[in-house]
Amino acid sequence: MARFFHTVLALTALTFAVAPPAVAETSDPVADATAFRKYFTEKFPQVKLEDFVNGAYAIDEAMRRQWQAIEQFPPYEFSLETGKEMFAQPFRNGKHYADCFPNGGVGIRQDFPYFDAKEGKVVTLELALNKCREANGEPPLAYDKEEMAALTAYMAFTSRGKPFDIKIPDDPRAREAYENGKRYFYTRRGQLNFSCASCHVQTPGERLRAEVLAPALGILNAMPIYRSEWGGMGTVSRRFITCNSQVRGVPLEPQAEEYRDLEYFLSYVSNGLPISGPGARP
Amino acid sequence: MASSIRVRAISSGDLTEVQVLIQHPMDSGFVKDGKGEIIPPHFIKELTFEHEGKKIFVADWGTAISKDPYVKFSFKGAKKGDELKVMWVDNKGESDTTTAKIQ
Amino acid sequence: MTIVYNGFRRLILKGGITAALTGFCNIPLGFAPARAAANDKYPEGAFTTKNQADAIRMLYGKAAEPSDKVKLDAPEIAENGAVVPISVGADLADVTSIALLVSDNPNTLAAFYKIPAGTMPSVANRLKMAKTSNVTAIVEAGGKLFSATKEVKVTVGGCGG
Amino acid sequence: MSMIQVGHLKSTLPLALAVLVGAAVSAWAASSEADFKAAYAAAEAANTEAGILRNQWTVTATALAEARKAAEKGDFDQAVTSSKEAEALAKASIFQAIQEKEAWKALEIR
Repeated sequence: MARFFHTVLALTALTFAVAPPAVAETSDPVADATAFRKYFTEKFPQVKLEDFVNGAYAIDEAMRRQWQAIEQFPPYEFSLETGKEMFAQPFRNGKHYADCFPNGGVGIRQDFPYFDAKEGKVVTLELALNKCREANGEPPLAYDKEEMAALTAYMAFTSRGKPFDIKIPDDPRAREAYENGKRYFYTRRGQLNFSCASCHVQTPGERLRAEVLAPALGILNAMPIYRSEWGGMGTVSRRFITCNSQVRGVPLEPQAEEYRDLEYFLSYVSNGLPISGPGARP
Repeated sequence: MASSIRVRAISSGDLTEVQVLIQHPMDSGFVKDGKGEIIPPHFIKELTFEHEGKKIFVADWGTAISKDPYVKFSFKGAKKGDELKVMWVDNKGESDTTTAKIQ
Repeated sequence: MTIVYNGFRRLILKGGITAALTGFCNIPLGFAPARAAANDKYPEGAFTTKNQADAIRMLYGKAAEPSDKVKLDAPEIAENGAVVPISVGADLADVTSIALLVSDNPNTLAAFYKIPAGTMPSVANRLKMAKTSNVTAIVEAGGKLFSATKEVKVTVGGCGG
Repeated sequence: MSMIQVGHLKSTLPLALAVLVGAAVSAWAASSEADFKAAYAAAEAANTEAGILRNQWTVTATALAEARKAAEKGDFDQAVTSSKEAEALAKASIFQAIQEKEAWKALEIR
């Protein structure tokens, strides 16, 4: 019966959430990114722009101290080392991950996701890694598991400090992917009727249970992350999936088009902020 | 196989600061897995540090040490280039040893 | 600030990998030095006791006195009970051991550190905390016991440490 | 349930509430296996539709599982109640998805 009551609550909340009809317009990604950055820098005037990549630790001093204690010898170090070994290990055909990427895969994290004109879709780093494996006759890795996290951890690590450089080519399909990602970010879902923005735009810095919510600006720069709550590493895919379940929404399949578009949007609006992954988070 | 032990030992003046991180599940025996079955305890009980054959720090650990445990301490009497031996043994009798150079 | 910090992290990782290269796996511990004193034995009983006073008695055979010479650094609110960074230091001479206890964990004793002469009376580690609880540090110095206690709030429990 | 009917939900909260009240009231009378099957099919259909909208709720799946479990035990009163609850939840998730087609813009940073 408790859930029955919740249903009524959820419906009531939905009714009150009815917004005045918004004017339909095509958005301007450059203006979006400027507004996004302005929103967060005005909300947290004491936080330096490049420090937003450290999530809640940029905002909460007590948490920052715990984090710094943990960063003295970060728990993602083992994963990072595994990732480095995996990256160097040749496939059975003798080729390497390095052969699939520009610059041998080193220092390129900031260029992902990108819009692939040939396929007409957004390609994330995780997707590119599995495409590379499949092109070389290897089975794909699970998107939400530790091996994928280890590989992306290593690739992020070699890119630390490089600013996100996401491009939206002059292609209506790329623009549409960006728009879809933006819509996904702001759309309320799950029984709790939360959007990504409910937590990471409207209430960052506040506590949800014990966790201090991270601002959306720079949130993907730290990926993948070691979460104490998981006792292990998680990819962008894993983070999106858990966010969905936490608001009691059924997650989409990893690397679903919606998730890739969301990553495209979120990365784009954090352009200029440095890659800081792998990160450690509660 | 890579060691389960990562050591950072940095000498500064007379003092050497030692930090280690060990890859170990540190299962307490109080946690259930996805199927609702208790994960049996599996944790490091003793961690020993030796410098020139002398024990300089011994940690006795129970079940409340975090997964992938970390410890930091400092000691006197070592210099750069000296070797530091680190060894652990857990409740199942498994163990690992490594030797690190003080930097 | 951040640039310096990133550089710092990059540096320390390199250190970790270098040290790792010298590692060996699963070499049995057959060579424990003969110097072993009575208190070198793993205090099995103290580690499996629920009650804090009992654990302290089993460990030392006496009780500890609160002292401001024991410096216990623990967060007021743990960001996650699974990993709570805690450190202890002491302004005391002749320190021979440091113990850490979490009063409301299933087993109260978390760690017992033996401090030989020449080793600083200071240690940092990461503990699991099942719920909000007092954390107590006990420093043994010159045969006497001194303690400090601090409450750590835990809202996301650390799996029943 | 068709998309057209869902369209009504968007503008009429009372209808959504009526579904819920119906769920509560139906538990008063003893239910048969046929009642369960009908209620369950309706709930599943609504949840499938939520799936097409890419907006299912985890709690709907939980209520559906509870309904199946109760039916297996022969407790059809409970099975019907859980099915109706699942249906109400699924409909609420459909309502949410349709609502958000425009409402999301209210949250946008500009």
